[in-house]
Amino acid sequence: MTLATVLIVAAALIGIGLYGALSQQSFVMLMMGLELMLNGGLLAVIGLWANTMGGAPEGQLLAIIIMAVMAVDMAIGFALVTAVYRKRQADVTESLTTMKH
Amino acid sequence: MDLVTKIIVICAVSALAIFALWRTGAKDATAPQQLPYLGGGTPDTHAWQRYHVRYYSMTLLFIAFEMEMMFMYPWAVVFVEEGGKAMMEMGMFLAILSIGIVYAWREGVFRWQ
Amino acid sequence: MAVSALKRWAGKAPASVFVAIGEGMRERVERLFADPRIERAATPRHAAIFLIAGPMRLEDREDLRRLHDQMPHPRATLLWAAEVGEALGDAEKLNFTLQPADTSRADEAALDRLTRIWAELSDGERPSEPDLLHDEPPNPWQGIGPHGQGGKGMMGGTPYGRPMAMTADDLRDGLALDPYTARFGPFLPMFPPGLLLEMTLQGDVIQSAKVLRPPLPQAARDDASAALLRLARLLDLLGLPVLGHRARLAAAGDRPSSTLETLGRAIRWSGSTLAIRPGLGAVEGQGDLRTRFDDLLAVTGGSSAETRPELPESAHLSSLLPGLEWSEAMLVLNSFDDETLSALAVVKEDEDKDGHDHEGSGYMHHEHHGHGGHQGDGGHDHHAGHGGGA
Amino acid sequence: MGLTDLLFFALSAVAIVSGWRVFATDSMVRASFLLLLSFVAVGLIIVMLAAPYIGVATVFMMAVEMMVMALFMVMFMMNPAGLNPMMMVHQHRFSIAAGVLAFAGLTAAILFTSFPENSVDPSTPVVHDLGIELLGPSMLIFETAGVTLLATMIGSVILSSRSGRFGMADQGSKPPGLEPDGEPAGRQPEQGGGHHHH
Amino acid sequence: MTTFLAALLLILFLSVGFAGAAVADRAIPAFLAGQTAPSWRLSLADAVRLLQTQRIRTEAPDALLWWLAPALYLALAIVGLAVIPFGQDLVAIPSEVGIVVWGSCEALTIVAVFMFGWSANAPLALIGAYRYVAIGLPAMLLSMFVLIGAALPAESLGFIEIVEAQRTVWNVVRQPAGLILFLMLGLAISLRGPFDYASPEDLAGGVTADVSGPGLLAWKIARLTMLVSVSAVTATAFLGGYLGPILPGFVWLLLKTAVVLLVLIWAGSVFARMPPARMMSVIWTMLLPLSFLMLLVVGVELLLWG
Repeated sequence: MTLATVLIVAAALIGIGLYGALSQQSFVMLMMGLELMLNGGLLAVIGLWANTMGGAPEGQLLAIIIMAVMAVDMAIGFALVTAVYRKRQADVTESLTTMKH
Repeated sequence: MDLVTKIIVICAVSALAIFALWRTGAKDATAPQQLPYLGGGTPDTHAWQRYHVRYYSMTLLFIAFEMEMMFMYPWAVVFVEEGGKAMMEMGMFLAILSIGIVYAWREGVFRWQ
Repeated sequence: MAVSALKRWAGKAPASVFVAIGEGMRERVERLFADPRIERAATPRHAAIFLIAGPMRLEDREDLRRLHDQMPHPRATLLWAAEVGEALGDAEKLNFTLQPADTSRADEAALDRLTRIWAELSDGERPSEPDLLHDEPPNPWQGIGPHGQGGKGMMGGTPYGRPMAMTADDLRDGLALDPYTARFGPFLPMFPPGLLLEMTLQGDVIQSAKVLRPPLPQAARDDASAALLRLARLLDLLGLPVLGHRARLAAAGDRPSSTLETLGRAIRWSGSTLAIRPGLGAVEGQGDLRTRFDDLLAVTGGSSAETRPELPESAHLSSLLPGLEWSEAMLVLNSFDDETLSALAVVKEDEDKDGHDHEGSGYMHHEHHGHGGHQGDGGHDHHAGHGGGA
Repeated sequence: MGLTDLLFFALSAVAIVSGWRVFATDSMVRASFLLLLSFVAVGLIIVMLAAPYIGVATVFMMAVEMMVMALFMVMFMMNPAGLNPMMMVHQHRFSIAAGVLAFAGLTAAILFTSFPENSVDPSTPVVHDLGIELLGPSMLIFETAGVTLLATMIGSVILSSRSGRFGMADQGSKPPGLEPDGEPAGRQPEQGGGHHHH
Repeated sequence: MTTFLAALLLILFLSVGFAGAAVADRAIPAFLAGQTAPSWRLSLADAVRLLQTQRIRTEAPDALLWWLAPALYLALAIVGLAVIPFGQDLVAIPSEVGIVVWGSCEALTIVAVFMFGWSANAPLALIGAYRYVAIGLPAMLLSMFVLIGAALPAESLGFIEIVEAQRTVWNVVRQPAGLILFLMLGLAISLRGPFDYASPEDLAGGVTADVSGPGLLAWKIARLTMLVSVSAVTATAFLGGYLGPILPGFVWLLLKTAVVLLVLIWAGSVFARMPPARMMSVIWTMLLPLSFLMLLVVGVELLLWG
């Protein structure tokens, strides 16, 4: 378990997340892609913190901030999905292109 | 490290035990046995569908509010050491979040939509 | 060796009985289950013995067969003063003549028979009963879609034997999600026996309810005892089976006022009144659920059950239930006395205003109606073709 | 290869495979819980990296977030249980290429960078240090997070609930007039508000 | 060596606690209902009966999640118990973040119950599962606040330190309402009585309505184990855990756990269940502010006399 292997695992998670975020048609699945990318980011941050920062608390704080970003992203994302569904009865990204009536 | 190994061991042992238990009664169920239980009646469609979760706004409020736990655990550890300052800062933090709850309550989020 | 020891152990368990209550048998059956040798199962999945008590209507027989088949093996059936023809195969019958003086002896005979059936079943002496219905899915599905799942496209076909739901409007909220239409009853334990409702749910809020079969008539004899049994049912629904059991014991035996008083105090302390929303299930002349519950509670204080004025003409379950959550609706259903309930649950002929069927063109996803019209919309999603089940 | 490495590789495999399966499974509930499994595996790796608090808290937070995710997935996806298998993707090849490219680029960057070696001492009181940091130097970040969360709470309530201040969102909510029975205040929408279906 | 001893004690605690819970689970309701106490054999006989019954699958169930749900539930109960110390150094999983581990167990329990109700592809089970999530999520929030209140005087998130900090005064004195809130969580997490929103009577058993035989048995076992586990956590966080004179710590913990367990079973049979919507609103608007208040009280007390 060296720093390089941890970071490569994180990179793999980010790659899969990017694929999901780009390819999925529905909002909710798109958000899963985003979450997976943040997951990789979290792992990378903690890996770097544990191996290069000598335990400086800012690294942990950054991890907490990433988690807060996830929470905010989910709450606002789902609220938007609900609002769009209420108007459009659809949850796919294409439906937004006609949003301007 | 130690924690991870032991948790994995506990999960594996319970999964195996439950799986063994679960498999004991496995005999193929016939089609009439598989009908969902409705007291004798029959359904039109599958039960799996776009289920109308009546409390969806509450869950959104919840995931935002729950983030505060992440800050509170480390705070609890240093509370005695930091004393009044810790009290003030967390008081402020919780007060800010409580505004959100009061707002949501006023908007009727805690009723079923 | 080990297997037979296990079987002996299983025989010591109380017999788990799922019961379908017929005409005039509700009170007797409820008192029967005060005995610790038998246990009332909430669903046939938990039961080993299917008890059919009392006369049944012709049209209930198919449902009884379905319930029978839903039980796991080993299983057995006992027909207690039931007349169901050949619908249940050659199930064991126990008949008695309805002499008012004999009831306790007849009940004892039924208990004996149930425990004996369970002993034989757990020993393996009595073979488990085979299915009554044909072993075929409600709809053909094998191998239509590209993955053999029985449907084309996302919402089409009948995957695994059933169609998928399509969107419909909602009573409370602007989100048009999927409705779930099904026939609930006639022998759900929390329903009055015999009541068959076709309900459409979204989430757990009832969107529409239609009475297909009225509840089976029950003999109302002793007013206080009937009130206590009704109270017991409500207590069960409120998550207080212990107090419900005490109310049932009080209904069966003689009632010293001290026992009733302790029971009344326990019920008040349980916070059950707080658990009922004021104004819930209000019917003109009958008060709301809270007043009805308080009236029942007053019986424990010694006052007799009040008689209520006549129901208004318009009161009906199809207008009372929609808009309620499932838990509230079950409380409302169980809060009426038998007479009022049968007046509320009259079968109305053809309320399907625009009964056109989507059978052919159905299961389209983007199928919405304007926002606003609600009440009749349940009819849109009713697929008459699947009513028969198996 | 010791037990630590073995555990690490097993957990990484779980994290990556379940992360990939999220986009390959038909059932939305399974997809959410697979993502949760990926998070749990990452959380356990983080515990092994001498950050027990962050690791366990990741599991704690993500369990509820993925639970909520599952609720919304079932609510808004047609065919939520995948009874009819489906594939709802666009620009598929491009996305695969982008994902692979991102992975390859990042891996190359990792392999060609030399990171400073400064490991965390296992005896460091990490949770305690984090608390001191939160209340001391990073106090502003902490309180800003509070305000951000408040904004999120209010925003999500406004966006998701049906009834705004001026009526039902889906029936074209109109503000009241400036005088009794007058025209609604504010700019008029061109036609009828939100009554358009497709 | 101590780890090995702690693991043995964990198994002993689990078996004794589980057996006691199984008997008490039948005896106390029977006693409250005014019946004679049933024999201890009944619980075992019932288990054997379920073991020999056929397990029925429904139409197109999610077979994997269906058995994983009780397995997860059981594993969470055991992990939750394993972070509890049986003595000063006797803990199966020593962790400096014990209450966060327990919090994760609570959070994942909601997932397990939802999975179980979802998998059957049946309406009553589905409604039960969704209802449980509505109550489980905010109830978990409450328990976390009161546990943080217990962690304040200990200056640590580990259970050993939390117990040691109670040598002067038990946490139940510091935050009496906290104990009550935590007992509510105990009811919710072990699916009983007024907080059993997953398998209520008005849904004919809810999440278990379409489960038969060994499947039902597995669920019941997991549920009772969770009851033991949550009782032990309550005893540790509020009643001084293994602290006590003369007797060894393990016995003290067992006794305190038994008391909490009896209280939970009693409370599960004498309080009425509110409709889920009303309960959700009560938790957010009344109980959550109460838990803030308890935290404030503990904080002020520590500032003044700590």
